Amino acid sequence: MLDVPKPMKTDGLAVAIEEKSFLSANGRRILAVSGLSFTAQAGAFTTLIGPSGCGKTTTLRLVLGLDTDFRGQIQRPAGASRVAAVFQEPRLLPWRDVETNVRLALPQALRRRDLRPLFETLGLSGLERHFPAELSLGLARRAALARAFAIEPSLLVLDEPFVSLDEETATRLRTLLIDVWSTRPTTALMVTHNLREAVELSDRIVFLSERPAKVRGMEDIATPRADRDAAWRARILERLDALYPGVL
Amino acid sequence: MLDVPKPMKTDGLAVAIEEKSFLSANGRRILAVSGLSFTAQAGAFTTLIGPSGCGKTTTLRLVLGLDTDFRGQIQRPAGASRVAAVFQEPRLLPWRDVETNVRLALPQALRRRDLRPLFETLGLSGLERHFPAELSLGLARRAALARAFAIEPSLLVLDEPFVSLDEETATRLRTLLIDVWSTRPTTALMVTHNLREAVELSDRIVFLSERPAKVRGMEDIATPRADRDAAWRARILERLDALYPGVL
Amino acid sequence: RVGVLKFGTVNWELDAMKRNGLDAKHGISIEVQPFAGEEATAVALQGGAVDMIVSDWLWVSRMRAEGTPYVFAPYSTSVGSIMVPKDSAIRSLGDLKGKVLGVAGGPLDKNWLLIQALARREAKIDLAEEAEIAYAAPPLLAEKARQGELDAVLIFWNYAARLEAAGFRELVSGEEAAGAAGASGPVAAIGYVFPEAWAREHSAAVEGFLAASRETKQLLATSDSEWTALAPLIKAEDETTLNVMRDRYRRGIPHRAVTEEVKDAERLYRVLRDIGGEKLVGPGLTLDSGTYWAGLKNAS
Amino acid sequence: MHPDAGTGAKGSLARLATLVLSVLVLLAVWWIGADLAHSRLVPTPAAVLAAGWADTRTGELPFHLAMTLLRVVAAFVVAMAIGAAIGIALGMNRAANRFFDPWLILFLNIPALVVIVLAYLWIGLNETAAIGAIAVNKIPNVVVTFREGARALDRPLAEMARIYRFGFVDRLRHLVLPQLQPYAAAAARSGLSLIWKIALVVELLGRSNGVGFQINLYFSLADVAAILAYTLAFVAVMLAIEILVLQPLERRATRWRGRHA
Amino acid sequence: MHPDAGTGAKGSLARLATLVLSVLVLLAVWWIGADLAHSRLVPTPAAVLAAGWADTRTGELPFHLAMTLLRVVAAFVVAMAIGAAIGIALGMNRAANRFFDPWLILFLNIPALVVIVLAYLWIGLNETAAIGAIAVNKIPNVVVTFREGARALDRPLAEMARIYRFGFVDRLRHLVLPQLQPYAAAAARSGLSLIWKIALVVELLGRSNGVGFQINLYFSLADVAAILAYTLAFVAVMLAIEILVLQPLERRATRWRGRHA
Ligand SMILES: Nc1ncnc2c1ncn2[C@@H]1O[C@H](COP(=O)(O)OP(=O)(O)OP(=O)(O)O)[C@@H](O)[C@H]1O
Ligand SMILES: Nc1ncnc2c1ncn2[C@@H]1O[C@H](COP(=O)(O)OP(=O)(O)OP(=O)(O)O)[C@@H](O)[C@H]1O
Ligand SMILES: [Mg+2]
Ligand SMILES: [Mg+2]
Repeated sequence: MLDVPKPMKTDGLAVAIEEKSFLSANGRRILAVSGLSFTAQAGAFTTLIGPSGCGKTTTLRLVLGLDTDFRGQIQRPAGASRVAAVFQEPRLLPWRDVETNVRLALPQALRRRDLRPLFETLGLSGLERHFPAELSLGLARRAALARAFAIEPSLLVLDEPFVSLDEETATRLRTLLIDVWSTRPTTALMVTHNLREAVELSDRIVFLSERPAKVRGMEDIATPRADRDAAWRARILERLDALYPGVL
Repeated sequence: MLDVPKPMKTDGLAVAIEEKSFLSANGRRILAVSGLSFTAQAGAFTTLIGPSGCGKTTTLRLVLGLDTDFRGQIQRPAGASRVAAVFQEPRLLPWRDVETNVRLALPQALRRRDLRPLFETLGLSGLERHFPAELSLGLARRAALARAFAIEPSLLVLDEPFVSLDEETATRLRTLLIDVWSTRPTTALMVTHNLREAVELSDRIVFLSERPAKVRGMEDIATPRADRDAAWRARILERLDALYPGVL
Repeated sequence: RVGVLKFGTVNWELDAMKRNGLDAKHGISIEVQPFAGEEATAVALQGGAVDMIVSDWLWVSRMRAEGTPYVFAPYSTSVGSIMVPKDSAIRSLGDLKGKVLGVAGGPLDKNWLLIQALARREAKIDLAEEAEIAYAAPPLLAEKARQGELDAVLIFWNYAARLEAAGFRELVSGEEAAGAAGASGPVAAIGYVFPEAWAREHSAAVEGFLAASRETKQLLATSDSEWTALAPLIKAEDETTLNVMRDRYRRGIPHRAVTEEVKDAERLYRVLRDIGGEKLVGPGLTLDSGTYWAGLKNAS
Repeated sequence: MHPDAGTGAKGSLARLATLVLSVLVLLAVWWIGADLAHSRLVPTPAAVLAAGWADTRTGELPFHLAMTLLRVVAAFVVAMAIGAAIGIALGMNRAANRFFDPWLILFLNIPALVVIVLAYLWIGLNETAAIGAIAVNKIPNVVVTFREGARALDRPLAEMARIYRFGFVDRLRHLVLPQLQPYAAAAARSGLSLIWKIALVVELLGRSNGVGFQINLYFSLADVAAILAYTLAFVAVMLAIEILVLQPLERRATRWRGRHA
Repeated sequence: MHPDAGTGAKGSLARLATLVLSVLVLLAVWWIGADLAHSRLVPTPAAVLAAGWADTRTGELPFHLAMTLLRVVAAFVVAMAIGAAIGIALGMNRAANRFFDPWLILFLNIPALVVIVLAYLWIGLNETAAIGAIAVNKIPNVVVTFREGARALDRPLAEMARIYRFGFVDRLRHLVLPQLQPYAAAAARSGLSLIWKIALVVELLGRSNGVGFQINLYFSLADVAAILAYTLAFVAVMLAIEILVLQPLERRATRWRGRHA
């Protein structure tokens, strides 16, 4: 018997997906998510970790409302008027330059804001007038991050945002992410394969099983981010590695 | 004065790029590579590491002969008749299923070979008849790897092949890569941001500078792969971190 | 092989000819190749797909002047007329001033030029300038005339006949205009056209055909029952239309000696050259002397 | 969410229902319009049906329709094959395109009339000339469409094919043609209709059969009902081709876009 | 590697050189062909030039050309605007497309003659009818092309635009239209030529001026040189539009594809 998850009460994000399956073009039905249920506190940073192909992107798409063909319920944060998403690929408009790509995402109120500091931090200065095809993949990903950060979202969804970046750049961007996330009350939901990253950023980590995705375990991290030093990180990584072997 | 690199003698790969620049659509000229020169022994595994946007992909494209508009010389391994490339994006034909995508790359002699063991190891079993749009990004990358491995190349070029994969899968695929690489004499050139990965796989690591890319340093690793255990790895990583801060 | 319009009058004649065995009687066999447009028959003749078509002498003269020797044998004197609704206030060409006049056949239509000459002489008006001219395809003009969008319409005789049956009257006919331009009688405007060389080689067949044609015309001129047999080809809506068509056809049967025809044609040619210019008649200054089929001896 | 988007029996049924509904509404609109106009020139569906039936019983309509269809099909095959080849070549080769562009514009804009007359005069009044003239009229349009498609080809995939040494046939079949599918669909659809329209003119100018020949006859008799009868007979054939050939082909060719596409 | 691919002064010069060369070769081919054929029906370039010059001096050619161009431009604007709107709507909405597909096929295949005659009969023998008839003839083709384009729109980008709440205008301008650019280019190029061809028929059937009117006149006089003179005058205008308007626009619109595209 399937353990049907019940939607939980929260003013944050409540995900309760009974079943999500795809009908592939060759006629096969693929069960991507089955009985996945978790909550994310409003204003908290939640991370999903799971094996490749287990259904993480599918889950994010359901959360974003891009796919409504599933059984279950998703309750989005109250007043999540502005949603930003960093997809697994950059998804920039190839025929518009970097700055236009970012500005187009801005709501009218922010349309004319000064984007230079943001581009500066992301290492995109001087590339504002470039087309996406003229960027390296890492630069394109950063442009996609710029777009998400610029709109000051109340719900921020990130699908492996820091791959294809060197460690130095990635560290800088993680700091920026926490800055953006903490200046305003933002509910963040991120997918990553990098447990170090998850530990550094998250309030809660949700571990997913192989496909069909369901929750394998959940860890809340209460330590303030300022106190998460190298020693603390080594400790917690060790503990998580023991609990969820194979993830590190 | 520019220090013009001289092409070196080797029957492997000798790269000596004096200058590679792009003319962007907005009329600006961008210097991507300037005075980059290194060699890769025939049959050896060479890795490039450098910051995002420094010119790594550009260099690989020059090596592959996809771009011939540069100053300098590139000598490819003698008899490198079969070249395989794993691009930074999967680059699968969206209108052909996974198996067809792989088979199309096979030379006539191999066209009918049994691909099942390969798909099995890559975790693609059962997805042979699926279209790329029905794969997760990680699965699509694995299909691209399958294509490269299947043709038994003599020159193998990999651009960040293991991102978007969970650690467990990535480890399995690295093992597979070393298998494929070692069964036949294959010259491999890989780009990665992951120093751990580089240390585990390479005979030589070439560290690149910020754009325009030039060689910042080069490390040869003589230790046989079988002896590269966790302790060894910790040691060498520490040493490299000291030499090239910011990479780890 | 004769190229004809499927619903043209020529087809009626050939049909009657074959039905009564007149072709066999004169030792010829006819293969009728129907076309949908007049241009098509011209293309067919030039492309050698048919031996004979029906066209006008001006075209023949022009082709001859430009080096393609076709010859002409009169077929019918019927030309177009200006038709106005029966109760129209337009009584003469002069009344057309400021009115909308539909013209079939384009600005270089022979008939239209002659009528312009007539108007200039009689009513002292330049129709092309002082009336509002609408050139358009004949079926469209006929329809527009019925709808009342046009005050008058200059249209080919078969359409004119249908309009007449529908309650229109003739304001001025092409024959009148030709007469005014100096013709001494009804001039055959259209006729059988064929390559001269071919005709010389097959002169017996051409003679036989023309004789058969004359005999058929005779038959159609006298026998009403023949017309009943032709009704499906004519596609007349009703009895009245069929009768008007018949009367008009009979009126158009040429009956003059070919020498007179040539003389009149030469006269008209000069008039046309004056109005239409080289554009219309081609490089020839006068009617090309060989235009009319030399072996022609008009019976009646 | 889109039950009607499925394939298989249920999908076919839904498609059929929509088709019937669509045609019925179209007929209704026409009928009401014709009744309101109340003119011999705007016949009702019934009048058109009667006219069509009259000519079907004499065998004329099927005969002329068949003749026209033969010409349309022959010219279509020729025009698509030649046009696609030239279009792809021009789209992939800048220099050739630059050079031949003025020629293309010339051929695009030569009036059908001129081509047809010249073809009849040079080749003769025969089927070859007729079909050739139709094809020559259509080829430049096919070229233009395929050229745009070839210009927009995906570069990363082309590079991949180069690295993996795709042969010419594989490249064409698996790389280029699938990308040109929408362009081919556009060229085929508007192509069939354009070819049919040119065929009408070709038949008018020099054939003794075919729908164009008939329509012109009825035009000179101002018989709109008969004209529409012939037109609709052809449209019915096109609709059948669309539903029985083009759409299934297209569904197969675009399966990869996913079922919501 | 591709010095001729550049923009700017050097690129323009190279383009001009190719253009001149292309036209010269075309003329040479024609001249030799005409000399070989040696027929009044295949005039040499000189004969055509003479015919064109004769009518230019009388002012006829410019006048009729201008009349036709006005009609072509007006009909083009109307047809592209309406056709693109309908095409995009159908391409993006499966249900509507399913329903209206038979209608589209009907309108695609109604012979030009029928539309033109009906337009003249209903609206009257005037410009509105003429331009309307041309536009109605062309609209279905534009619809078909844009519909294919809209069907092939990129889904991931559309999702991105949805998440970031692009307004209707932004969505159209920055998301949809750039993707439809090649389809628009194909529709515009073959559109202009198709419209011009229909304009010829429209003018032939019921206008008292325009190139179609003139060509018909010369056709009845079997004056091929004059027909070609009018044709080439129009082709020259189209070539000018192509080089001075379409190509620069296109170069701007496809800059992002990189200079080797
Ligand atoms: N076609 C192009 N036109 C203009 N600039 C380009 C073009 N291609 C690459 N560049 C620029 O060249 C530089 C090097 O790009 P490249 O793709 O080689 O980087 P990379 O080292 O692979 O980076 P990443 O790790 O992010 O993939 C970048 O600054 C990029 O913006
Ligand atoms: N449109 C689709 N049709 C059929 N199957 C699909 C479709 N989209 C996704 N899938 C399948 O659903 C499963 C989950 O895909 P998803 O993209 O959510 O994985 P993921 O967890 O994001 O993996 P990765 O880490 O590789 O990105 C995969 O097995 C994939 O093949
Ligand atoms: Mg994913
Ligand atoms: Mg790169």
